[in-house]
Parts: sequence; C-alpha cells; structure tokens
Amino acid sequence: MNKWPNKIQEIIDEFSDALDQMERYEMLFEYAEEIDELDKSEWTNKTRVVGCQSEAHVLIEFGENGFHLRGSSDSQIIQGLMAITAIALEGLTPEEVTGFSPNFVSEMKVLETLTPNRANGFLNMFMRIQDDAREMLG
Amino acid sequence: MNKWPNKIQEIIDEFSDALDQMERYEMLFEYAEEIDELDKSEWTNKTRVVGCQSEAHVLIEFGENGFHLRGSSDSQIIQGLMAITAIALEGLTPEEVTGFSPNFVSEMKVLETLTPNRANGFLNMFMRIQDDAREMLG
Amino acid sequence: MNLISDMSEVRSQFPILERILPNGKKLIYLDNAATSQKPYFVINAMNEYYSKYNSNVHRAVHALAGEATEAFELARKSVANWFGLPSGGMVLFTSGTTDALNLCALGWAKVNLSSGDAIVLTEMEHHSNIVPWQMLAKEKNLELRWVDVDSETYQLDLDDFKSKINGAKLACIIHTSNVLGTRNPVEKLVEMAHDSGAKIILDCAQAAAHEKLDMSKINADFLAVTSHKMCGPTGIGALLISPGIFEQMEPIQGGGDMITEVFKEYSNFQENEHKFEAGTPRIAEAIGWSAAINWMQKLDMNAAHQHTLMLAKNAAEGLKKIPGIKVYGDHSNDDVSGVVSFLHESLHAEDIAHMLDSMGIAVRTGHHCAQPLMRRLGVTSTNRASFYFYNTIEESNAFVDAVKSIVERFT
Amino acid sequence: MNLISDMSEVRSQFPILERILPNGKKLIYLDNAATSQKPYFVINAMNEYYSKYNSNVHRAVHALAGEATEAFELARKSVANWFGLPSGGMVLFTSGTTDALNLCALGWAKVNLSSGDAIVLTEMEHHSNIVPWQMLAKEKNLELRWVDVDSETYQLDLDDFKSKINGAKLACIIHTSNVLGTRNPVEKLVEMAHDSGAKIILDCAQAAAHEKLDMSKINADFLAVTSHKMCGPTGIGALLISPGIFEQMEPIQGGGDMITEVFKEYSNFQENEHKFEAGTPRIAEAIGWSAAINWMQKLDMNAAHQHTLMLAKNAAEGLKKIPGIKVYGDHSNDDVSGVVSFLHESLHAEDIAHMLDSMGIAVRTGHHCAQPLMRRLGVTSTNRASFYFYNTIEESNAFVDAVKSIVERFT
Ligand SMILES: Cc1ncc(COP(=O)(O)O)c(C=O)c1O
Ligand SMILES: Cc1ncc(COP(=O)(O)O)c(C=O)c1O
Repeated sequence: MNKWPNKIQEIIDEFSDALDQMERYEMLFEYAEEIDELDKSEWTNKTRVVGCQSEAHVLIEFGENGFHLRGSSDSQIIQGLMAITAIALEGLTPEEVTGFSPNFVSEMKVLETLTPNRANGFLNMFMRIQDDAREMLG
Repeated sequence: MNKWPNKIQEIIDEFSDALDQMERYEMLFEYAEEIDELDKSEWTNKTRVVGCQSEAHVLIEFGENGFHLRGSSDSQIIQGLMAITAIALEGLTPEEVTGFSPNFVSEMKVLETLTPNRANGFLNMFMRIQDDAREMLG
Repeated sequence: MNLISDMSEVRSQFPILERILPNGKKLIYLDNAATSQKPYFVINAMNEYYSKYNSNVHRAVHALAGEATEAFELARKSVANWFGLPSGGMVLFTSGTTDALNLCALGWAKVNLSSGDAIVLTEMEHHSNIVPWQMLAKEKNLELRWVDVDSETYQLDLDDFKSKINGAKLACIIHTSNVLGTRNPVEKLVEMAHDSGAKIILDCAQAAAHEKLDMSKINADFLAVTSHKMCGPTGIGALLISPGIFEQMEPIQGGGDMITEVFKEYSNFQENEHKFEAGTPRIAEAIGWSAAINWMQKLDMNAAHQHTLMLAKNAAEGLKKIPGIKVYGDHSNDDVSGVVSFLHESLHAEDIAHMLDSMGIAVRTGHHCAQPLMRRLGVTSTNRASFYFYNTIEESNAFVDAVKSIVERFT
Repeated sequence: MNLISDMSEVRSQFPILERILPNGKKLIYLDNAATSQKPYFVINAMNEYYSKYNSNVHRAVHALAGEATEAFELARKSVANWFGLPSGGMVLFTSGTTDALNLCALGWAKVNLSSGDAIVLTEMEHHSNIVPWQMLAKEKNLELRWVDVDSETYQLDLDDFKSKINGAKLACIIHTSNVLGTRNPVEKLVEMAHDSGAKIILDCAQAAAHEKLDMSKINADFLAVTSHKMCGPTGIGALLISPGIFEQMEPIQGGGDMITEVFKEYSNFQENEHKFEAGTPRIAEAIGWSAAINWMQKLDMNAAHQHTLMLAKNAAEGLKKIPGIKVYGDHSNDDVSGVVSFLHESLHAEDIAHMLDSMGIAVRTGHHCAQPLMRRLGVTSTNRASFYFYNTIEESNAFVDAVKSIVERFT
C-alpha cells in the first residue's frame, strides 16, 4: 500500500535504489532538464525563493488541469528537486497542494545528505509554493 | 655556611620546622605583635603600600643605627611578614637594603602557600621599601 | 531531599571534587557563587565536539559543518526552553552576564533612551550591572536613581523602588544577590516597573544557578544569564529578550555572520539573533552550556536548591554562634541562595581566608564586585562561603568548625 | 619538509582526522581557513582545567583560584611572546578577530577620529574588517576609502594605497586573504601608513595560522588575531596593541574586573589589560589557546607552512587542468596561504560542494564574508579548499581527482 501517488512512489523507489549519493545527484541533474523552465529573463523579486543559498525562482499557476509549476535555479540540484516537486503536485487543486507533505524528498534519501542549510532551502521552496497556493485559495 | 644573616636564618629555620601552615600563621601573628607599630593615625597616602589586598603602611628611616622600619596592616599575616622584614633589614645601610633579596620569605615556606595576589602584595611591600631606600641613596 | 541519598552519585560526576590540593588537603569547594564546577557530561560534550565534529557553523555545505551548525542552533533552543523564553523572544549569545548587560545598555538603552531619562539601579547591584549604566549615563546624560537596601533586613526597600521607578525608563535589578543571598521579589518589581511604563532587566547570574527561571512567568523584558555559574563552560552567556524587543535594538558589533549583504557604501543586517552575534560564534561553549542544561534537567532543581539552602542555613547558624563573627544576610528567610557572607570583628577577612585555604577550604574574600553594597553594610569586604547542590552537610560542618578553630586559636 | 616524514605522527595528534562520516567516507578536511582542527594537547589542556583547577580568577585567596589565575595570566604571556609583542604592548583578550576589530573601532578609533577623518580599507577585506568601520563611519561621519585589488594578479594596488593613505588617520588591512590566499606586503604597508602619519590595524585571522607573526618586526599599531584558526579553541582571540596605544583607548564595556573602585556617582578603571576585559574572563579558552601555542612551538612553523603551500599549489595546478575550472588567486607566487578558490563555468559552486561532501571532502562555498571582493572578481561565490599542515599530498590529489570526476560526469 503506497502512501504516495504512484508517480511519486516510482521516483522514491528509483532514488532509494540508487547505488550511492553521486548517482542520486546524477538523477537530480536529469530531472532538472525536464522542468518547465522559467527563463532567467522572467526572474523577478516576486519569483525568487528567499532562504535558498542559490538563486531559485518559481512561478505557479492553477489552470484547467490544476497545479502547474515553472521554475529554475542556477543550482541543478535545486532545480532537480524543483522538477520532482512539479511532478508531485502537477494537476492538484490548491487544497491538495497545501495539504501535501514534503516528506517524499526524505524518502528519496536526498534530503538528509544535504546540509541543514540546503534542506532548509528546499523546505523554504516547498512552503513558498504552498503559501502561493493558499493565497489563491483566498 | 649560611647565606642569610644569623638572625634571619634562625627565623627561616623556625618557620620551616613548623608542623604545618597553621602553625606558621600562628608564628606570623606573634611576630606581628613585635613590630614597631605605625599607628593608624599616622597612615597617609604616602605610607600606603599599593597592590596589597589589605591596608598596609610602612615608614622607613635611616638613623645613626641604620635602617629602621615602622609599619602596620589590618592583616596580621601581612604585618607579621612586615615585622620579619624589619628584623631582616634592621641596621643596614641604604645600599645593603636595596641589595637584599626577598627570597628569605620563600625559604620560610610561607610565600608559596599564599596566593599569587598576596605573594605579590608582599613583594610590592618589599620593593616599596627598597625604592624608598634607593631614593634616600640619592 | 532525595539528592542527599544520591549525593555520592552526584559528586562522582564532578571530577574536581576529588581533588587533593598541593598541601595534601582534600578540596572543600565553597566558592560556587564565583563559578560552579563542571560534570564529566559537560566536559565530555566539548571534548566530543572538538574530537569528532569541530567545524565552523552556518553557510556550510559539508557534513561536519552541518553537524556543528545543528548542535549550535540546538544549544540555542535548549537555552530558550530551559529559561522558558516566550515564543517571539530571542536568545542572544554573549560572553557572559557582563557582556549581556552591556549588550542591553548599548544595543537597546542607547537607542531608546535620551538625555534626561532615568534608570533605576539598586545598592545591591554587582558592578557588572552598575558600570555599563554609568558609562551610558555619562554618554547620554541620563539620570541614575539608586534604590536603598536595608542593612538590617538585607532587603530592597520596595517603597523606595516604587518612588524611584516613577517616570523612569528602565530598571536594572539583581535577581539574587551574590553577597547577601537575598532573592529579590522580582515578580513584584517587574509588575511595578511595567505599571509605571518602564522596561526592566534582571541580572540573573546567581539566580540561574539556583532556580529554574521561567521568563514567561517572570515577564521581565531582559534576562542576563551566564553559563559558568550553572555547571557550564566559561566564555558564554546570553541576553534573553522578550517578544517585541528585538525590533527596538541596534547591533553594536559588525562583522561576519550578522549581515545579509555587504556593499562598500552600506550593509544590510540579518533580522534574527545573528544580528547581534558578529564573528565565529562560541561553538564549543554553546554545546557545553547546552550539555549543562541537559544534565541539570535530570536533576530535581527544586530539591537541589533545598539541599543547598539547608547547607547555607546550617553554616550561617553555626557561624553566628562563634564569638565575634557577624553574618551578612538573613538565612532565616527562604528567599536566599547558597551564599553566606561573614566577617570577624578583629581578624582580617583575608587572614581567615588564607587559614581556611590551608585547611583545603575555598571561600572568596573581597568586595565581591559590589562596592556600593559594601558601603551600605559599612564594610570594605566580607568572607563569603557559597554552597551548591554537590556540597555536603559534612562540608558545611567542617567549614563552621574550621572558622571556629581559627577564631579560637587566633584571638 | 621533515614534516612529511612525520606526517602520521602529526596526524595522530588530531583525533578528528580519523573521523568516518555518516556516509561511510573518511573525512578529508579542507575547510581549514574557516576553522582548524585541534590536537589532543589542546583538548586535554582544557579538560584538565575543568577537571582539576577550574575556578574564577583574580582577587582570590584559595589554592584553585591561584592556580587558575596563574594559568590564565601565563596564557596572556604565551600569546604576547608568540606574537612578538614589543615590551609596553598589550594583549587584550576578545572573543575572536571580529571582536578585536570592533574593540579597535570602538575603543580606539571612536575616541581618536573625528568628523571628516578618513579610514582606508581594501576590497580584499573580510566583512569583519568592513562592517565595524561602516558603523563607526556612520556614527562619526568618517570617510571610508577603498584600495583596489587587481583582478588579474590578485594583489593590492600599492599605488592606490599610497594615494588613499595620504591624509587618512587609519588603515584597516587584511594581512592574508581568506579568499585568494594573497599575503599582502604588510611590512611595506605599515611603513607607508606610518610615513603618512596614519595608524594601521592588520586583520591577521588567516595569517596567524600560517606564519609566526612578529609584531615587533611588523610594527603595526594593532593586530587582530583569533585562536580557533590556529589549533586553539573557539570563543577567544585578541587585540594586540603596540606601546603607547593603551593610553589612547577608552573602555567599551563596564563590569567586574575592569574597575579599581565603584562609587554610585562614578567608577575608577584599572590601568592595565583588565580595563578592556569586563566580566569573568574566557579562562578555559585562554588556557586552551596557550596550549595550542605551546604545541605549535614544537612544530617547525616554516616547514609546516612550506608543506601547506606545496599542497595548495598542487591542488591549484591540478584544478587548472580541468576543463571549465578557473582558480582565483596566484599560486605561482610564494606569498600565498593554503587557500585555493575556484569555480566551474557551468556547475554551481554549491552543487560541486555537495558532491565533494558526498565523497567525504569538506570544502567551503559562498562569499566567504568578502562580498566586495566577490564583486571585484565578478562572481557571487567561490568554492574554497583550504589546506593546513596536517593535510597530505594524497588528500590534495584526491581532492583534484574528485573535482575532475565531477566535472567529467556532470557536464
Ligand atoms: C580574514 C578574516 N578576518 C576575520 C575573520 C573573522 O574571525 P573570527 O571568526 O575569529 O571573528 C576571518 C575568519 O572567519 C577571516 O578569515
Ligand atoms: C550577580 C552577578 N552579576 C554579574 C556577574 C558577572 O557575571 P559574568 O562573570 O558572567 O560576566 C556575577 C558573577 O561574577 C554576579 O554574581
């Protein structure tokens, strides 16, 4: 019985089966390429995620098909985490987004190998997305 | 072969033969009574020994019979050390006083059981006496 | 008083209590108000830091730095929890109580008081809670108002406090006296200060060692505390600030870790604790202090203090029976700490201290950094024996017997 | 380079160098410019203090306090001797370099500079030698003049220094850069400053770890140094002042130990080091720092530094051969320390640092508290590997190989 949606569970399995941390970084770099990229020209103070060591920008929208995230970072590791977050939340309603637990990243065995700073960076990003979603809830 | 004048060597022997530190304190209290006391009414800023934790005052003079010290302190331990110093230096010339080593007090096994502060207090007093003597030398 | 049955267990955790002094005597340490001893638990925590995960903290991307940062910030949380910091309050690490009081003076009072404003002190204050205010008063032309201490009851004059606090901007009050042991009615003082619109800072250097302070109940605006008197290492303390205070403060030191961005023309500061902690922090010290707190958490602080009180009362009673000895402080009262100040009418305080030392008994002698109080008491110094929970009734008795034998032998 | 033959002996004295990280990798510690590791000798000295003679210092009449006071004041002498303090100079203990620089700003410059006076800084400075001067400049309306750094040679522009120092009252200069490794020609800078009538303070946080500084030869008015980067504990450093400076300084903190007498109306201060050291001092820290100095005294500092340089040069050479890597700093020069800053043209510095961390290699990443320098270099951060004498050629090679494998795999 999976507690995560299938597409996320698959990613969790893929990551936790990885040989070592370097392989996980490699996978993050690959996911990073798949993000719906927010071009640097679109970066503004409003898109910036504060509290990240690296520049990280996200823009979220709720269209007909629900949640969609565009984003980018000058760090591929952060952008990879962003991309997986985008997959996790894609199509959800604002309520679902605000209720989603960021713990899937721990289960990927990625977060604990990051330093507290960077783990915080990810959590900041996740909370920022949820805040934006909450705002849209009204 | 004594390196100290007899009267001092006797005091050194007396102290170093003492049973314990408390007995040495008792002996210091006894010597303290024998000092040519400088009455409190004679205490001035000029007689004060600075650097002592307790109030200590000395006045030295070179008469016909050479060095003579009058002094007192509200600490009997300090006054006892003062009294022994007075005995050690009694009758000496200014030159002899300035050349006299304060080490006899270490040999009495008194100084090392005092704290650095208080040992300094004694040394301050001794140096003060030598300074006064040097001044009289001209 | 369970502590007593476990006393040998408690004592065995403090290596120094086994110390044999150079004169062959076993140490009886009664100078706890100057600094407390440290259990293995604290010593080992610092060892472990230096041996296993020593690293500079913050902005770090490697494992050691992560471990060190986590332990350092956890230490801050331990301190906050232990002192019952209300949420929104902050722990600003300093070198000790003195540094904390100076931080309050320069980081808060200098910014918020202006010429002619009044600060209320008491005659019971430690120099560390006097001199910073004198320096500030001189710089900013402030008025210092002094609250009387009754030299018979050893209590603050509350009526005097009430009249002095009127119109004042700040009260700087010692929580528990390091000379008399008097625990001031700080809850009442805080209320009176706040009622008249003044802020209040409590010097808790002594208090923190003896009671579990709860800032959310005490309700003071600032508490100044130190590690080294409560089983922790030297070199660290804190200014604890209530919610709303941070916004009124300006940093007094510039440097690494307290900024967000530095330009040639100006810099932007962090808006958190780090704003007041420039430079590499006291990492090992914070970890050691936090270990001390964890260790004390296992102790029943109340029982420990009752035990300490019992020892101090026993000593005070014993001393009073010795001809010529006067005790300064009211040990019939329960609002006292473990200190017992005393003097003999003719033997010099230092002579007594030396004699006690030659018996292995460590007490402190002098003005205890409280000269205005000394003047109020009409003395220049006192002898002070100060007890802590790891002292025993045997030590308290041995101390009284020692003083008695000195007085008998030397007068 | 005798050190290398004894390398395993040297390393065996640092317990942390045996550390196995949570990911199973053996630690390769290349973050020495942030903080150095500590030998058993230092850890044990502090242990021994806490286990055998912990006591508050000064004005004490018991054996423990005597021992602690002696050790504490001996530590001050060790520091003075080690840094070649000229007689009449003083060691003022602080919490570290940052605290020392702030003490110079508030205790000396605030007293001796006035509106319109100029202070000379360089673009190479650490924030700790920038922000205190910005704060003071704001308070006193001072002018800050910035000396250029050449972004090709990574050297200070001496002509620019010469023109900026003209008419200035004080120069605040980093001795050895924590980013570039550049060792500035401080002897020449001191001469130029003095020739034009300015005082000079050198930030020796990095330098003190790498060379045996001799203040009597350097001839600067102030040196700011720290313990934690030279094998000593956290929480302590010093401002070293030349003869004649003490008389020009005013205390910035009030409290215990810095006074001779306290009255309600005013206080008299000590006229020695204690004037600037309010409160219970950093006793264990001073003892630990002094142990570090004693330990390093047995090391051949020059050979140790040559070894460190060799490792840094080896790493810089190796890095430069990796496609896309740029090294910031001139390691063909001998006037450099053990730091090697670098960046890859497309891989983010933090990503590289994380990957190195997952291989057990600790480097630092960020602006290194030197944002004006980062702007001059046209970057926002760098990766920085920093070597120390206990690192090995194998570690230097492993580091280069690791970066190479990362670049090959991820670009
Ligand atoms: C050049 C330089 N200056 C100042 C500092 C600050 O030193 P501290 O952490 O001892 O305050 C450092 C280290 O961080 C440094 O490298
Ligand atoms: C009441 C009181 N206030 C302040 C201090 C100074 O504390 P610290 O030494 O931590 O600066 C002390 C201790 O010496 C004290 O007893």
